[in-house]
Order: sequence, then structure tokens, then C-alpha cells
Amino acid sequence: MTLIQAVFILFAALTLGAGLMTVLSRHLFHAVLYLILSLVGVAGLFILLEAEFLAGVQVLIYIGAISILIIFAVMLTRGMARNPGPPLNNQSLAAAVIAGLFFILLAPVLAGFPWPTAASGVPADAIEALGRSLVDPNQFALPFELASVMILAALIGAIFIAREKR
Amino acid sequence: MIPLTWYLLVAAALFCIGVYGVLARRNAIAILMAIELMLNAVNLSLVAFWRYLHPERTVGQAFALFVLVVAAAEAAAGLALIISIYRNRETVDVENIDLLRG
Amino acid sequence: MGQIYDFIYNLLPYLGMWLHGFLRSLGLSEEAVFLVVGLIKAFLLANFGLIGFAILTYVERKIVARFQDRLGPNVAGPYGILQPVADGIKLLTKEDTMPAGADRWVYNLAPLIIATCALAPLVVIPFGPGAIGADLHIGVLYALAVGAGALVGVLMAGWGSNNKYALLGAFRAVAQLISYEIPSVLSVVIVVMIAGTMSTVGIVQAQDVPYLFVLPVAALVFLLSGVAEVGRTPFDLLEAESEIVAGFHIEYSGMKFALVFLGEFVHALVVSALFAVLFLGGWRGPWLPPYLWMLIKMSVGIFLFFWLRATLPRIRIDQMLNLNWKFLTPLMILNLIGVALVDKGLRAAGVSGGMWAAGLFLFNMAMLIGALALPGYLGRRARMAALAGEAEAEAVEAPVAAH
Amino acid sequence: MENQGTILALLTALIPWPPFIAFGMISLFANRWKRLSHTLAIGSVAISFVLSQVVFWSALRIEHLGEHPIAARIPWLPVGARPLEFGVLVDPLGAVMLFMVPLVSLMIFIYSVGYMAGDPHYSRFFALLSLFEAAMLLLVVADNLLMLFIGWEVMGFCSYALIGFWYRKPSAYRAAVKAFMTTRVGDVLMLLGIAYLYAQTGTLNFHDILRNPETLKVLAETPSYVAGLSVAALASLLLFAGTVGKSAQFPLHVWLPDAMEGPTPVSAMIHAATMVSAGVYTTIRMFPLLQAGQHGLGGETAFWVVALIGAFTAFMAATMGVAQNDIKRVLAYSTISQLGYMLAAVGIGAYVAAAFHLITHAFFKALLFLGSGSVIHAMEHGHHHAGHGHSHEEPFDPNDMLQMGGLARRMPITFWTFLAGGLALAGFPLITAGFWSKDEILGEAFHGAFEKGELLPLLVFLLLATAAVLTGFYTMRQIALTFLGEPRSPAAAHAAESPASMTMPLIILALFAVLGGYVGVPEGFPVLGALFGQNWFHEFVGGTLLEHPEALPFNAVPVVLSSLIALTGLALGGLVYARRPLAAGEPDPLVRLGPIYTFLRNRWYIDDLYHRVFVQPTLWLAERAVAFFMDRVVIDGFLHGVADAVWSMGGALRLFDRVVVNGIGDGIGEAVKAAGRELRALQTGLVQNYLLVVVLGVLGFIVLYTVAPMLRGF
Repeated sequence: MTLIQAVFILFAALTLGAGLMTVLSRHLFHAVLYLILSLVGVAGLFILLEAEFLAGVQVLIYIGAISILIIFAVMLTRGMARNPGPPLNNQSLAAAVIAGLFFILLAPVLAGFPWPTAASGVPADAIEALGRSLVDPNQFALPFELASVMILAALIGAIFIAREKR
Repeated sequence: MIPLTWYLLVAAALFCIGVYGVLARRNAIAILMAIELMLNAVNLSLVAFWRYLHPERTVGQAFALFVLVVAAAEAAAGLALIISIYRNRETVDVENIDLLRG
Repeated sequence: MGQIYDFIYNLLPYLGMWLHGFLRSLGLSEEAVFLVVGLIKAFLLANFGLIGFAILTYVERKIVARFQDRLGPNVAGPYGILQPVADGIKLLTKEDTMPAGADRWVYNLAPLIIATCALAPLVVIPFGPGAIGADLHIGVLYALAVGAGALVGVLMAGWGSNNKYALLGAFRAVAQLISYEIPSVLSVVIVVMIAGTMSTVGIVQAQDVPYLFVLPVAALVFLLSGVAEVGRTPFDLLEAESEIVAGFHIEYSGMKFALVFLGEFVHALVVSALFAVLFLGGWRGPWLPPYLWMLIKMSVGIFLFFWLRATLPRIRIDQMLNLNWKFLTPLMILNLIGVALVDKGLRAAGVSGGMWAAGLFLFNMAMLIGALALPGYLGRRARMAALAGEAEAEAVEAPVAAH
Repeated sequence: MENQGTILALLTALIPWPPFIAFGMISLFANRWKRLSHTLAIGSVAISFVLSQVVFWSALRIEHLGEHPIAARIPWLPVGARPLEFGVLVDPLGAVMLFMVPLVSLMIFIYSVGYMAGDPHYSRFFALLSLFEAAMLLLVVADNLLMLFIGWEVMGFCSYALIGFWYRKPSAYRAAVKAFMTTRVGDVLMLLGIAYLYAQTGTLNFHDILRNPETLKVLAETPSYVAGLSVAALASLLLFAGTVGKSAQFPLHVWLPDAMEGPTPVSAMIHAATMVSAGVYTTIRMFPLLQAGQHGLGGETAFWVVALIGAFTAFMAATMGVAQNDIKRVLAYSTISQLGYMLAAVGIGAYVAAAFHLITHAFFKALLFLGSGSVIHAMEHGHHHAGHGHSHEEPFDPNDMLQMGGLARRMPITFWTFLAGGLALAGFPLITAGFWSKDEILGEAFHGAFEKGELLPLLVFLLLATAAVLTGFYTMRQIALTFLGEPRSPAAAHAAESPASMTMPLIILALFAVLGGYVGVPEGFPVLGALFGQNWFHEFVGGTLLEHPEALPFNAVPVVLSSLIALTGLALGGLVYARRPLAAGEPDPLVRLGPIYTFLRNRWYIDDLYHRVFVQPTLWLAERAVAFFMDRVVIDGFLHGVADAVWSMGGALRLFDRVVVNGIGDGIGEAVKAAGRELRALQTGLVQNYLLVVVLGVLGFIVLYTVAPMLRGF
């Protein structure tokens, strides 16, 4: 096992372990922290995949913004967070079984398929190409605009919904 | 070199964890977090495919970015909803939110 | 003579080469060397942060004292130079308390995270050609991203220490940091757009004219939001003693407090370093060796921070948020668009070099003046309206009073 | 040329925008500013009108528009190998639509200024109307099913919002919800069809699918595993379901009459001229698919379904129309019936005839609605004029034709235009547009029935012919009741002609209703045929298809027949109503038809059936039907004719009621109730329970698609 593989396993373990703790931990605030940890793990995997830009964005957006948002929500609904009841509902067992099954069904398919092993290298200007493709009318300009409009709408909606009615 | 399968398996596992969370958590916020996990799993597989199948095309990364945007929007709107629910019903426990019970 | 000058000039690269050669001579593989060098660099950078922190505490107190016509620290050692050491000893020997009902792990991890996230960006600060922790080609993004990590630490601290003041402080801190993230990121985006790269080294190399003179608006806003992000006066609401005692780190003492404190100062250091890199042309400069230039330029930013702190009073939180959301953010968005257009236009017209810089500079200046004039005008109108309202009120009251 | 083509495409792409922008501006800025809002709306439609005229006329000059339509597309979502594309397409069919839609809507917009004047929600009205217009134009210029569906759904929403425009009236919003829900049924199926088609062909572009023999062939030959239909047949049927909903065909027709709760311009525009015809338009569009299915597996099933539903609806709606007293409801039913005509035409392969009737119908039906609107307007004003001072005992209904009468003298313009529209609707020979289009349909049916001797066209012909008689009858009835004789209420007595903004559009539309037909005069027609040369419309629109349908050789028999039919209907109506005008308070002579009248008046009880009130009406109807035997003797000669005709149907209907209504009817009712009782427990209201099931379903699919094949491998 090479160094890089060791690193991969490290990050993978971080991601999955933290992810598991996210859904299991009784205390909501801890759950968020684990979520952040798991996201860091994913960012690490991105770096291993030579998608540094995405890794950076991942950290900036997810950890810098989304998780903070979630933490705020947790604290604003403190009544729940302070004295948490049982974290899981009464169908948790069934859920566990199903999720497990899901993986068991998925794994052989993914593992069985003969994926190309040796990948060609990432072009040096990958990030630049990405940026250009996002504003290229023949590629992602329209979806890009769509996404921006959508997030704008989502934000306005969020403000409207969460605002104290008076 | 790491085989693509490893990434895919990690992504699948993460996704299943997310599924479990969505199905089994009682707290709405926790469910939201589980959803974020699932989205990340998707992103991971997207990027992995990009890296191993078409590193010269930008589709994989672009879609990962879009997923990111969606995740942000979803978090914003979802949390807003949760908070307003909490204001009205003093709970974010999904089991108590069953106005549609037949 | 020339050789000596050359040696001093390229000190850091020489050291690097020597170290590399030395390690190879020990028969280490390329990978291993890479690892070891990385570790050493990390160690050096961390210590740079720590020592910088120590010096800064002293310098700040001295400077602020001068501003306020005091002497400042002057007991420990000549001119009180040993003051930081004394402080350090005091903090180390202090009892490490843990508030009742605190969230043990969270409480203990928070300072570490804050300190780490503050130190991490140093990796991409270039101290000269070839003298950088790691020249990532997403350098700036990396700096911003890991910097954002500090937010989590702050929230952890506020939450973990089971104290309402701490929590409020954390809220405020995060609100402030997140808000000011936006204009600063936007200004960085402008720089990246002009330089055409995100690597710090690349940005420095792109600055034949320091961007301060090309993108003054961006520079100004970056500095401003930098001050806010570091959370120093006039933006030090997150530890406004008068309102929320000491903010999120109220419960911390001893070493942990030291870490939080360190985080704050190193953050200041990093911001000024980034300012130097993004707008002052980094290490570039005549005669003096690069690292000296870098340090000088950094100290400019630092001094500005101290200056502001010594002169300005603290502003209200609503004022702060208004400033950000209603002024800086829109301004930066407009500036981004404008700069993009002007740049494209100039390049299309084949203008380059000095003329190009001048064009952008003029545009920015025009925008800046407009931007500064507008709120003044609005404020004046608002005041006029208020006065008119009062006058009416009196006019109404007068007869009532007569009865 | 190429360059010009792109410019035209650009213009076409611009057509839907002005109304859409107008919608935004009105709803955002012009909210409480009447003049501005209607100026915006009309201005925007005028722009679209000009644009579309430019496109239309330049499209005329393009040779073989069918092969090289005005088209342009952009990739919308470059996913994998099959990017979803958006684009515009103007082929002959689209061109004629492009000619008709903006013209009619412009008229209606102008008309609305007068009609809606003084309405508190004036601006909202125009905003919604503009949005609707935008959607309709989008649908017309769309070059793929997805865009078409988007426009389709937006129109559905606008229709909903406009039917419920006076949402304070309970009946109004109930009608709105009813319309929305009923059309949903069709739309879902249609969406299924679209998805199915995309899955099968990988594109939704009309040109790629419909003008591509290979694709059609493949589609026709791949079995769909559903009822032994070919993919083409199944897809076209699913799409047709959407039409059934939108164009209010049996069994989803119930919403359209209620939709008359909306303001009259809305009824004119949405529920007569444009939206409901959009359904037919879609079917006509997808005709090649239908045709392909014919030769493939499953044979002509699709054709049969379309044709029979169309013809039956045409007939049924016509009978219902006979017995309505609400001036707008009569028109509503005639609309349904006419749409049935078009679909029947499509069903017997009379592609061009259907398109032709679609266009002419749009003109004269819009005209009729606007005319009725102006009548209602006049009635209301007359009512206020007459009614101030003393109070009214019974609530006044301005739509009730029994309250009208004698309006011809009081509002001549409305009368004459309405007359023109009515005659066109009835298909008055030679001088009205309706005649030519209807004649072409009947001609085709006749041709198929008696010259080819096929069964389907025969059925269609019989049903349509009967429907035509009834059409003439109720048209005459309507005109007579409304305009002739003496005023039967103070309101009618005080009614006055509507303002110019309302009469102008009437006149213009009347011109089209009369002259519009001459674009499609059969070549062999005596005198006129020679006058107009070849059948222009047929040549032009026929070019849309892959193989150009040949125009029928001129045959006098169906022409004479259809003229006779139309005249008979009108004459009957005249006999009953015009010969001796109704006096005030006197009941409708049709009442003497007894049960059948009641039956028709209650719209065959289909609504009731849908409200799961089955048993009583049936029994009741049965015994009345028996009673009908008794008093048959008293009914005079004329009634015999109609009575026998309708009665012979009545038998079939009684059967229909017994079997369908009793059997299926309360069968369904009971089943639903029982199922409800059982399944109630499942609805926990907990999202996660549902999700659990969903995930289970996903697992099922995974097994289906991955594990099962592996196992089969062993």
C-alpha cells in the first residue's frame, strides 16, 4: 500500500466515521460538528482527486456557511438541542436494515463494473476550463444562470419564511 | 494509484449513512444534515467519475458545483422552514409534525 | 561583496536548497525528503506565527500607549521588551478552569481550532521567490477557506462554555465574520480576476504595478473588512466588554485563553500579509531582500490596525451590519462588474501596462468618490427629514401646550 | 436565405416575450393604475401580433416550408449525449396558428378594456391575461414537447386563476378548482407520454420525431407491452389524454361549462379560441405519430379511440347545448362539440380539415363569446338602469336567455356580428367560414364511409351529422331567444349597445368568421373553386406532413348533404323559436320533450355521476323514460321527428346508464370507500414513513435492474 492509498484510507475513514456519528450522536450540536468533520474528509478526498478548487469551495461553502447556518438553527431551536429525547424514531431499525441493504445491493454493482483504472492526467488549466465552461453559452451558461436565480429565490424565500411576523 | 471503485464505495457508504439518517432521525435539523451527507456522497462520486473517466471535460466538476449551490439553497430554505415551524409548534420533532395523519 | 549581498538577498531559497541537498545526502527518498521538508516548513511557519504574536502584543501596547500619551510596558527588561515573556509565563502558570456544565470536548477543542485555523493560511504566504510554505494554485481560496474554519471554533467556544454571554458573543462574532466575509471575498475575487490566477505567487508576479494603485476600492474594502474579520476596534463588538463582558472566550483562562488570543493576533498578521500579497506587490521591491520587503509591507497593515484601534471608538452592531450589507457589499458587486468591463475594454483597446493601470485607477477613484458621496447625501436627507418631522411635531404640540 | 432564416427564427423566438414582460411589469408596477396596465398589456400583444404577422407572411414566401421550417435551437442542458434543447419551429401548421392566435387575442384584449372597465381587480386581470398570452405563444412557437408542455401548464394555471377571477363567488372558485383538477388528470398522462417518448427516441423535437421516417418506423414497430400497442400508438394515446383534458373531451369535459364563471373575455380567449384549441393543436401536431402507429402493431386502435371520443363528444355536447338557458353555457357546449369535430377529423385522418376547422372555429367562437359578453354587459347595465329605486325579489341572472329577447333592435352591431358568428357555427352554406371547414370534415368522413366503405368514418359521419343538425338548432334557438321577439325582462328592455372598444373587435372578428373560410375552398367546387384556384389552405398546411395528403376529389353529395344538414338544423330552430317568439315567463318549448329535455338540461347527469350520486337519477330517469312512452301521443308531429331521433339514442343511453352508471359507477364508489377505509391506517402523516416506502421502492428497482440480470446470468 502506497503512501497515497494510506492517506485515502485515512480520509475515507474520517468521512464515514464522522458521517456515522452525525446520524447517531444524541446531541444535535455534536452532530453538526461531526458533519463538519465528515465534510472535511470529503474535501480531503477531493484533493486526492486533484479537484483542489472544489475542495476549497467545499470548505468555504459547507463549513464556512452551511454548517454555520445549521448551528444557528440548532441554537435557535435550543429547546430541542438542550434536552434531547431519543435521537432516533421508532422505525430506526427498519431504516438501518434498509440502508444496509441499499449498500449491500449497491456495492457489488459498483465493484463489479470494469472501470478504467489508469486515468489520464488532469489538464493544467482544469480550473480555468471549469470557469470558462460555466459561462460558455454552449455549455453551462444557462444552468448556471438558472442556479443563481434559484438560490436567489431560495434566499428571499428563506428570509420571508423565517422573519418574525408582526 | 487508487482504484475508482474505492471512491465509489465510499460515496455509496456515505449515501447510505445519509439515507439512514433521513429515515431514522427524529429531529428535522438532523434530517437536513443527513441530506447534506447524501449530497456530498453524490458530489464525491461525480468528482471521482470526472477524474477517472473524463478529466478533460468539465461536466463532472460543474455538476458538483451545481449540487453545492442546490445544497446551499436547500439548507437556507429548509432551515427557515424548520425555524418557522419551531416558532408555531415549539418542536422540530418530525414525529410530532403529522397534520396529514389520515 | 556581491556574493554576500546575493547570499543575503536569496537567503531563504539557499536555505531551502541546502536543506534539500542535506536530506538527500542522508539517503532519504524523494518522497521522504518532501515529507520532512514539509514538516520543517510547517514548524517554521507555526513559530513565525507564535513569535509574531509575542512581538505584536508588545508592539501594540507600546504604540497604543504612545497614541494615548503613556509609556506602555516598561518594567520587564529594557523598554519592557521582556513583557511578552512575562505575559506568557503568567498565562502558562494560571489555573486552567472549566465552567460547570460545560461541554467538555467542545470547550477544550475550540481554542485549538481557532488557533489552527488562524495559523493555517500562513502556508500560502510567499516570503520571496521560492520561499513559500506551498504554492497551491488555489492559494487565495485556500487562505479564505481555512480562515472560515475559525467561525466553527468561535461557535464551539461560545456553545461549549455554557454561558449566555459567551453564546451571545459567539453569535455576534459569527454574524460579523460571516457578513464581512462577503466583501472581502469579493475584493479578492476582483484581484484574482485581474491577475488571472489564484496562486499567491502568481498574483505577486502579476503585480508590476501594485494593485493598490490599480484597484484602490478593492484594497480599501479588503482592509476594512479585514479589520472587521480580525474583530478589532472599531469592530471589536465580539468582545465588547461593556455589553457582553468579554465575548465568546469569557470562560477561558490560562493556556486556552492564550490560544484564543494568539488566534486573534495571528489572524491580524495573516490579514495584513494577504493585504501585502494582494495589493502591495508582496515581496517585490528594489534593493532590499524579498523577505524584508514582505515583512515591511506586512507591518504597514499591522500598524494601520493599531492606529485604527487607538483612534476610533467602537460602533454599534446595527451600524456595523448596515455598513456591510447596505454599503460595502453592493459597492463591491458594482466594482466587480465595473472593473471587469473596464479591464475588458482596455485590453480590447490594446492598452496595457501603465496606461491600463491608470485607466482602472481612474475608474476606481470615480467609483469611490461616488460611493462616498452617496451615503453622505442620503444621511443628510434623512437628517433633514427628521428635523422637519420634529418641527411639525412641535407645531402640533404648541397649541396643545397652550390649553 | 439562410441568413434570413435565422433572422426569422430570432423574431419567432421573440414573439412570446412581450406579453410575458408585460405580465411582470403590470403585476409589479402597474398594480393600481388601470390605464397603464391595459396599455401595457395591449401594447405587448400588439408587438407580438406584428412580429407574428411578419413571420407568418415571410413564412408564406418560403418554398416547401414543411421540409425547411423556420427553426433554431439552443442546448438547454448538455447532459450526456442527448442534450435537452429549447428552440422555435414554424412549419405551416405553426404558421397558421401564429396567424390566428395573436389576432384573436389582440381583439379580445381590446374588448376586455370595455368589458372589464370598473372591475376592482382590473390590473390583475390584464396581468394574468398577458401571462396566458405569453404561454400560448410559447406553445405555438415551441419546437419540442417539453416547451409545449411548459406553455401548456402555465396556461392551465392562468385558466385556473381567471376562472376563479371573481373568487368571492363560491361557484367561481369551485369551478376554478374543478377545471384545474380535471385537466390535471389529462396532463399527468400527457407528461407520462412525453417522458415515454423521450425515453424511446431521446429527443422531444417535433421535427426530429415527426419528419423522420426511420424514427417513426422504429416507433411503430417497437411493441410497448401495453394492450399490444406499438410505442407510437401508446405515446400518441397518452398525449391525446392530455388533449382530452385540455380540450374538454368526454369524459373530462365537465369542467368547461363551469369555466364560464370566469369573465367573458376569458371564456372567449381561453375556453374557446386558444387554450382549448391548444389541445387539438397538440393532437394535430402529433398526427404523424398517430399515423405511424396505424401501420405498426396495434393497428388502428389509436385512431379509433381518437375518432370515437371526438365524434361522441361532438354529439353529446351538441345535445347538451340544446337544453341550456345560460347564453354562455350554450356556447361552452358548442365549443366542446366543435372541438370534438376536430378530433374526430384527426381520428379519421382528415389532418388538414381538422387544422382548418381549428382556425375558423377560433374566429367565430371568439366572436360568439364576445357577442354574448356584450349582451350580458348590456343586460347588466340595463338591469341597473331599470332596477334603481325599486328592489328585486329574485336574484337577477344576466346570462339567462329567457330573460332576454328583442335585443336585435337595441344593439344592432352585436346582433349582426352575433348572427354572422352563429351562422358560421351552424355552417351556413357558402357564405360562412364554418361551412367550408365543417364541410371538409364531413366530406372526408363521407369519403371514407361511402367511397372507401370503412366502418369508423361511417360512425363518425353519422354522429357528426346529427351533431351538425343539433348545432344548427341550438344556434338558431340562441339567436332567437336572445335577439328576436319582445324583451322578456325590464333589463332587456333597457339594454343598450356596448361601447366601441367592444363592438370594434366584434366587427373585425365577424369579417374573419365570414371570409376566413375562402382560404380553403375545395378546388373542384363550382364557381367559387374556379374563383379561388387551388385549395390554398390544404396545399399549405398539408406541407407539414411527411407525405403530402392529397386533396379529396370534389364530390357534390357531401357538400349538398352538409348544407342540408346545417339548414335543417337552423330551420328547426327557426320553426320552434323564431316563428312565434317566446313571451315573457313562458317556458322553453323544449320542456315538452319532458325527460329528454331534463336529461339534456342536466348534461346527461355526467357531473352528478362524477359526484358519485348514481342510483337515484338512474331509476328516476328510467321511470320517466317509461312515462315518456305515455305522453308520446300528445306530442305533435314536429316533436316526433326530433323525439324519435333522440329517443333511439335514448335507448342506447338507458343501456349506458344501466351498465356504466350502475355497474362501474357505484362499483367505483364502493371500491373507493372500502379502499379508503382500509388504507386510512397507512396514512400516518409522518414523512419518514413515506420515505421509508420510497426507498424500499428504489431498492426494488435496483434489484430489478442489477441483481436480477446477474442471477439470470447464472
